[in-house]
Amino acid sequence: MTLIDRIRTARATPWVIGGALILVFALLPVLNLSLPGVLPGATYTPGTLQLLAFAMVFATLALSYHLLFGVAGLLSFGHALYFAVGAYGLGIVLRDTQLALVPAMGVVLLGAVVLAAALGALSLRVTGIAFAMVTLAFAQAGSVLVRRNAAITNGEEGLPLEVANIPSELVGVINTRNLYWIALGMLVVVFLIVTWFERSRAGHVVVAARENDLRVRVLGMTPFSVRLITVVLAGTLAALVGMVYLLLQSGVTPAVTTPDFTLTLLVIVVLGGVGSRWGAVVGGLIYTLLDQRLTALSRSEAIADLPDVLRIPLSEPLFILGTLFILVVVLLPGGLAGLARRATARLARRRPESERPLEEAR
Amino acid sequence: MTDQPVLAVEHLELQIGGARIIDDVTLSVGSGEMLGVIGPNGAGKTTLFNLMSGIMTPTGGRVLLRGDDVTRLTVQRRARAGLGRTFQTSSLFTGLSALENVRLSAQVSIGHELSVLARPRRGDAATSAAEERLEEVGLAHHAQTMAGVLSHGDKRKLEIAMLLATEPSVILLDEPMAGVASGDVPELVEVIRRVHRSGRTVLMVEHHMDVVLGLVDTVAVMHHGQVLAWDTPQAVMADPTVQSAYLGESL
Amino acid sequence: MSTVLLLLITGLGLGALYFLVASGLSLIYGLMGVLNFAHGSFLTLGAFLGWEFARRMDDGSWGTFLLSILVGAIVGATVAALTELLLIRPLYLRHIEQVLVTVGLSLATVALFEGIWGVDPIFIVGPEWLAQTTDIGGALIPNDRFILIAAALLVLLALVLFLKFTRYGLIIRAGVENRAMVTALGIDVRKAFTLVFAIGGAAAGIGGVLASHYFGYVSPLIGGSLLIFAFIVTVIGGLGSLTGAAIASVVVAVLQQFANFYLGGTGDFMVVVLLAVVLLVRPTGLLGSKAS
Amino acid sequence: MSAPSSTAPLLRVSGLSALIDGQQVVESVDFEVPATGVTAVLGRNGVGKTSTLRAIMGLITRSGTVEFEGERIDGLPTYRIVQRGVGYVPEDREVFSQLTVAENLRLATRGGAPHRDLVDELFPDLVQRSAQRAGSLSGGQQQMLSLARTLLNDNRILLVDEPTKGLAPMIVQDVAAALERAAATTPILLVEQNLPIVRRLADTVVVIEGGRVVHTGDAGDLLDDDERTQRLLGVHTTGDDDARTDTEVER
Amino acid sequence: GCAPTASDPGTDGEAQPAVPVAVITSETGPLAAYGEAYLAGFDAGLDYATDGTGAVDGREIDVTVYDDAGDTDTAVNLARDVIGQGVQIVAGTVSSGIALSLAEQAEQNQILYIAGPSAADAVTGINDYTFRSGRQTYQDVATAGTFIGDPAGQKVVVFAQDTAFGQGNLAGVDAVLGGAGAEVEGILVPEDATEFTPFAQQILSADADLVFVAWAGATSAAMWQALDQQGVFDAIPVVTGLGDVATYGAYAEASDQISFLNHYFGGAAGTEVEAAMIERLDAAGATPDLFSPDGFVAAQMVVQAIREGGDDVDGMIAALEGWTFEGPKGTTTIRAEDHAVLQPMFQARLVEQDGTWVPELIEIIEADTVAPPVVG
Ligand SMILES: Nc1ncnc2c1ncn2[C@@H]1O[C@H](COP(=O)(O)OP(=O)(O)OP(=O)(O)O)[C@@H](O)[C@H]1O
Ligand SMILES: Nc1ncnc2c1ncn2[C@@H]1O[C@H](COP(=O)(O)OP(=O)(O)OP(=O)(O)O)[C@@H](O)[C@H]1O
Ligand SMILES: [Mg+2]
Ligand SMILES: [Mg+2]
Repeated sequence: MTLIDRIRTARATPWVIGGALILVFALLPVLNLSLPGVLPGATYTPGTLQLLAFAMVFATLALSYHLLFGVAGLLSFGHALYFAVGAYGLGIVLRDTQLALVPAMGVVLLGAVVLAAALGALSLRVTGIAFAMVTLAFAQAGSVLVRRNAAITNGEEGLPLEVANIPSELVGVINTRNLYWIALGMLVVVFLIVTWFERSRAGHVVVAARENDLRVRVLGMTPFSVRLITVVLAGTLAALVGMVYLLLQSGVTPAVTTPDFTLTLLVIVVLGGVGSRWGAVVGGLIYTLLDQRLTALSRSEAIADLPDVLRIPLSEPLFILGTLFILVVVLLPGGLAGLARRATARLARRRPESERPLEEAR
Repeated sequence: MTDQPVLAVEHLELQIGGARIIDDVTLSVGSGEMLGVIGPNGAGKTTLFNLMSGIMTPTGGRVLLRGDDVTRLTVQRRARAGLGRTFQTSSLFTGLSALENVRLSAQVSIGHELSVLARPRRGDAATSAAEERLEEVGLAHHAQTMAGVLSHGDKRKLEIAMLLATEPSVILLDEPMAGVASGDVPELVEVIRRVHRSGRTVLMVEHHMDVVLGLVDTVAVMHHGQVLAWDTPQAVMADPTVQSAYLGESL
Repeated sequence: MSTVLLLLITGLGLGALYFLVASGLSLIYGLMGVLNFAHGSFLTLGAFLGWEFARRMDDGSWGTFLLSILVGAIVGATVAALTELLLIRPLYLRHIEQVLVTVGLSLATVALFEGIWGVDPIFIVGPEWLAQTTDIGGALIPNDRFILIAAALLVLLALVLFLKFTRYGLIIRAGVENRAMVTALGIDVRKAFTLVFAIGGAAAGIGGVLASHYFGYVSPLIGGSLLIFAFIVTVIGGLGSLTGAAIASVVVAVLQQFANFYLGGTGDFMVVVLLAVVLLVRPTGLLGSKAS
Repeated sequence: MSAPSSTAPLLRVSGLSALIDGQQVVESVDFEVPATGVTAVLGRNGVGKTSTLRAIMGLITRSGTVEFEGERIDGLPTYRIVQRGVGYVPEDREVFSQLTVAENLRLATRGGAPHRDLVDELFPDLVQRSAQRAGSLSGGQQQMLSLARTLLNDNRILLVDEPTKGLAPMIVQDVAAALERAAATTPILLVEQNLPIVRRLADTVVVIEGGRVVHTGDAGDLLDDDERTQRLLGVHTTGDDDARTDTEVER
Repeated sequence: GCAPTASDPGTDGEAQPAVPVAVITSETGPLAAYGEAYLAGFDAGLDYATDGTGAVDGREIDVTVYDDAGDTDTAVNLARDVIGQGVQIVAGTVSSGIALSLAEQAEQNQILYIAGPSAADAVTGINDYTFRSGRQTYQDVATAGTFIGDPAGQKVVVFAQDTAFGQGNLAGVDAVLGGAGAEVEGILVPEDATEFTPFAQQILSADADLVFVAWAGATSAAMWQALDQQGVFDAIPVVTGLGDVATYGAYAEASDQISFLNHYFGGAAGTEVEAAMIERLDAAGATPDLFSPDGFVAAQMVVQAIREGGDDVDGMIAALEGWTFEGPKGTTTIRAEDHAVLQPMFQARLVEQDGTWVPELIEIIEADTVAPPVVG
């Protein structure tokens, strides 16, 4: 099924489901639901809301990475840089100026656009693994700058959020639900932006350029420009996410500037299914919840009593996460989105081959 | 050969590592004319097209499009100036459907193709133009098939549909008939003829001699990077050098 | 100018270490197109098992030292071959996924090593001579640097000979481009792939044991810390070019030494800048031929 | 149905089906290749000719039985099938573009190179270009290399997919002659759109449509029967269609 | 008091409810070993301070341990979770970065936070709600200064990694010894450097009277070897901080040529409280180590806060500010102005015993001698 048809018909159902989900999520802070083992407490408790908001921040960040990797086919090892620009940028502006939150965010976003445009223009001179390495280099340089310039960034110890110019509704554990709603709102808005972009003409061209760069040029279009648009959009969105992250966590540390951080995004996007927006979101939520909750699991009695061969691996959260990831990659091509697609396909009898949506044909 | 050539190359030269792939080639095509380029394998026909369309840069000489020197212009600039081409080995967006392939091409001729705000819709100009083109080359039934999984012959047809959708004024066709089922050849010949008659300038590389002879106004014969002969089909076919260099002994 | 000499020779030693890590990576990446993130884990495991072996023998003898290197090589080759068989092979044709699987493997294995051996570095000793120094033009050069340089040269030589005098290099280069077609020429390409992985793993294992002596400890993070430089070296040297990787190793290490010493500890930064410049000026790297 | 032959067929295909990404592209195909001569597989674009060959080679997942010299080979991996003497020339050339011409040939050599002379004689162009990267060869030169890779070895049967596509008329004659020569000792299963070549080489034809065999029989019988050819292949073999598709090289 | 949530039960008339205490620290991750020592110390301290009852004035202390895995985000999420559940006392964490984030949470939400072995000077005086239970970098540095007698006119080289920790140490030395008239020069090595030979040369050419090495992490073995190989020990006296038991092997050949300043090692203090701590640690199968006192003191502070402050955070703060008590290291004071923990420090050396290196006390440095200046 082509993009156009998809817009019209087949995707109506997901939108309805999506709307319903948003509603449910928006209502969580006023509901008393529990999911023992997954969530630390009932849904109205700050701890749970905090965790969910944190997961949504990552889901949104994964969405912005999806633009690069899933849509434009650009393997970037440096996306963390833009996230860090958002988080650190806002932290520094709030600390060093008297700007209120919203204007401060505006300033930082502008900075992110400029930086993404400049670095994007440079790194897009190369493609493929070379692009990955250049972005890695830029991000690594950013990481070094953050760690070395302690006077500005507070170095290793991380930059705390200066709350003086922030509305008091966004400060403190009692107000977690407000931050939760902000995170949810951001997720929805970014999802819509990403969707719109993918379906815009430019979005189609960037996919085409991923498939066959020369062909795009022979048709009279410039892959460079459209890739640059994508890189800037993805970078700006990542900076936005970084700012909300700063508010939520009341601070930021150099850990978010490392290539490992970008690698996490890659893992999330693949977990969810490369090319799938829903996959990126669900992957982001699941990964973060696992990441945060597995630690609790690995400390549990059940595992402590196991014999060494089982206990040692199982008490390492990263081991479980890594193994899980490997299993998904090897056994579930297309990630969670692929799984869901196969499941629905099985339900609705076999869909004809020609109806494969654009994204999965890679 | 008409007074104002639409596309011309002058003393074109390409050297790669000492080898002269294109050696002092001068050719031109007048408006609405159709030029056939023939020659043995490796004569430099595809390379000539690559130089004309900007995929390769010559080491000497000029490429003129409607009198303007475009030798240093990028591929996309030349394409925007109306120069369209197909590839000898099909070059498609393999992960997109056939319709999507053509629609992207149509988008270019319609404009705003890099717009972030505009979204393609069913029934918009680009889409209906694309559907028409697929119909024209006989691929309508494969509109939703991924281009990458089309059979070889169908890919050739899709190449042509994409080319037509960009509404070029000068067309370079590199072996459009290679791999097309013999039963479908007449139909495609008809498509090319129609395109030509609509006033477009066409250059065509083709090894199917009767296709060439049935269509073109002039024939250029290339050999070892040089133009061996450049004349009417009748004259060229009668030329004994052409016979020995290209056609071989007939049955 | 003994400081310059010291910087140069120790830089050469560090470069040798980078090359030992990068050689296997470059081999696998250059031939198979798989950027092996788990390479650091191969190295770490080689280091740990080499140490486990050495501490069970009479610590400190040359025999033990050499045998522990052999153990490292065997361990590296074995895990690499297993990785190829179990994880890479099923993902035939899915390059990105192959890379991702190695990312997952590196996450999981580092955690596993931490579970088994703990997170703290374990300090080790080798033959007495390694900890001593040799005076070269007034610069006291630690002896283990000579071992590193010798080992790197041997590995480079062995790999170059392997590629030159066997058909495997050819098979794999062709196989990466079009695996099905290689089989259609009557060649079992899978065996060749496993072999290359094993060889890359063996190089990593050797690198691991030597790295542990260079650093003076083994720890689960030892491989990861070297991996990023190995990546950089591989890319600067040019995709798939072993000689390129060797040259790049030395360039990177020496640059790093000098910048660290004379330019206020900007070694890493300069390396990153070098990478960016090389890629922008010459995207295929110093000796790389094919564009990616 | 099959061609009269005293000996048992060398290759017997029965109930062969192939599924690509859930789509049936070959449906229960049956035919036999006798121990001598050329069997041509014909059909329009996208009917499944290439897929049939690939299914026999084990390059796509298939079901049904394929017997070669009386033994089943449908469970074997591709390289085993080739090692038994089944030579394959793919449709899209599939030369290793990063390797040089010499390396391509070296890679293809199985146990010495029994027919190096034949290849050198047939394609002198390749000898001359042995150090050139295959990716920079012209389309036709790549096609030669692809053929050469297979002709180099001793084979018991050849599966050849559109060998003359993209070749200049003169080389087409040479290749046809080479195949004719080879067929004297090694039977050939040939996919070809160039009907004059088919007429010259083939003894038996298998016509495929929609993934199924719709006709099997003597080659001459089919090509002489204008009405049947028109129905099965969409071509007039006689008459004066203005594209004169079948008289390409006969003059 | 400022109860953070509406659902806080407050004080009902019924039997005294348990007091929830959250300990957030690394049980996994790169600093897991520190976390382990801290927790063992905490258990011992709680047992000691409550006389084995685990209760204060009949109120149960309900301690829950959370693993931050060395990750700031995880720690903040956990903190907000427990604060949301009404916990008013949070203790722990071994990394300075995490401690600063938790301090921020403590202030935003007005709860009591007692930082663990995170040495950053910045924790001291950061806000009213944050305390610490261990020593800070300044105290380390000041202890190093005690090795050179009168600093005036002497040249001191600080050899450190170019990190917050290293820079903090350099700044500290400059303040302590530079202030006392010494000439202080820093040789800062990039954090990720792996080759230290040239830097060892640099130390030699600096021609100093004392080298103070501030080093953390796995590269220390290679660093010490480089100093040894280049002959630094023969030329200049070297002082550094003695780390936890696991690092005793890192100095190898150089061990007996280095003078160590020390926060704590098993048996250093010789006090009664220390004996009580070691007894309890032994019983629990743990070894006394560098950060055992940090956990122990944290538990003592928790008990004091609850005993005097009840459920009121301000009351707890008041109970701790200016509190002087006997800790495992000796008499310990929590300075009211900035919550710096004034405590004795130690000079030590490593001696070989049965093939391994063990620390031996040289001298106890009084708390006042090494007291940091008041912040703010
Ligand atoms: N790097 C190179 N070194 C040497 N020769 C080269 C190089 N690149 C291309 N060539 C040669 O240039 C010639 C021109 O090839 P081109 O593709 O233009 O031929 P063509 O006329 O289109 O042939 P065909 O009909 O087979 O498609 C070929 O002989 C090719 O081998
Ligand atoms: N990977 C694939 N997925 C789905 N369909 C495929 C795939 N590959 C081929 N097909 C379909 O299988 C059919 C048969 O293709 P095949 O290449 O065998 O045709 P052919 O007879 O060789 O045609 P041609 O004469 O054009 O070469 C085509 O309709 C094609 O679209
Ligand atoms: Mg050509
Ligand atoms: Mg075919």
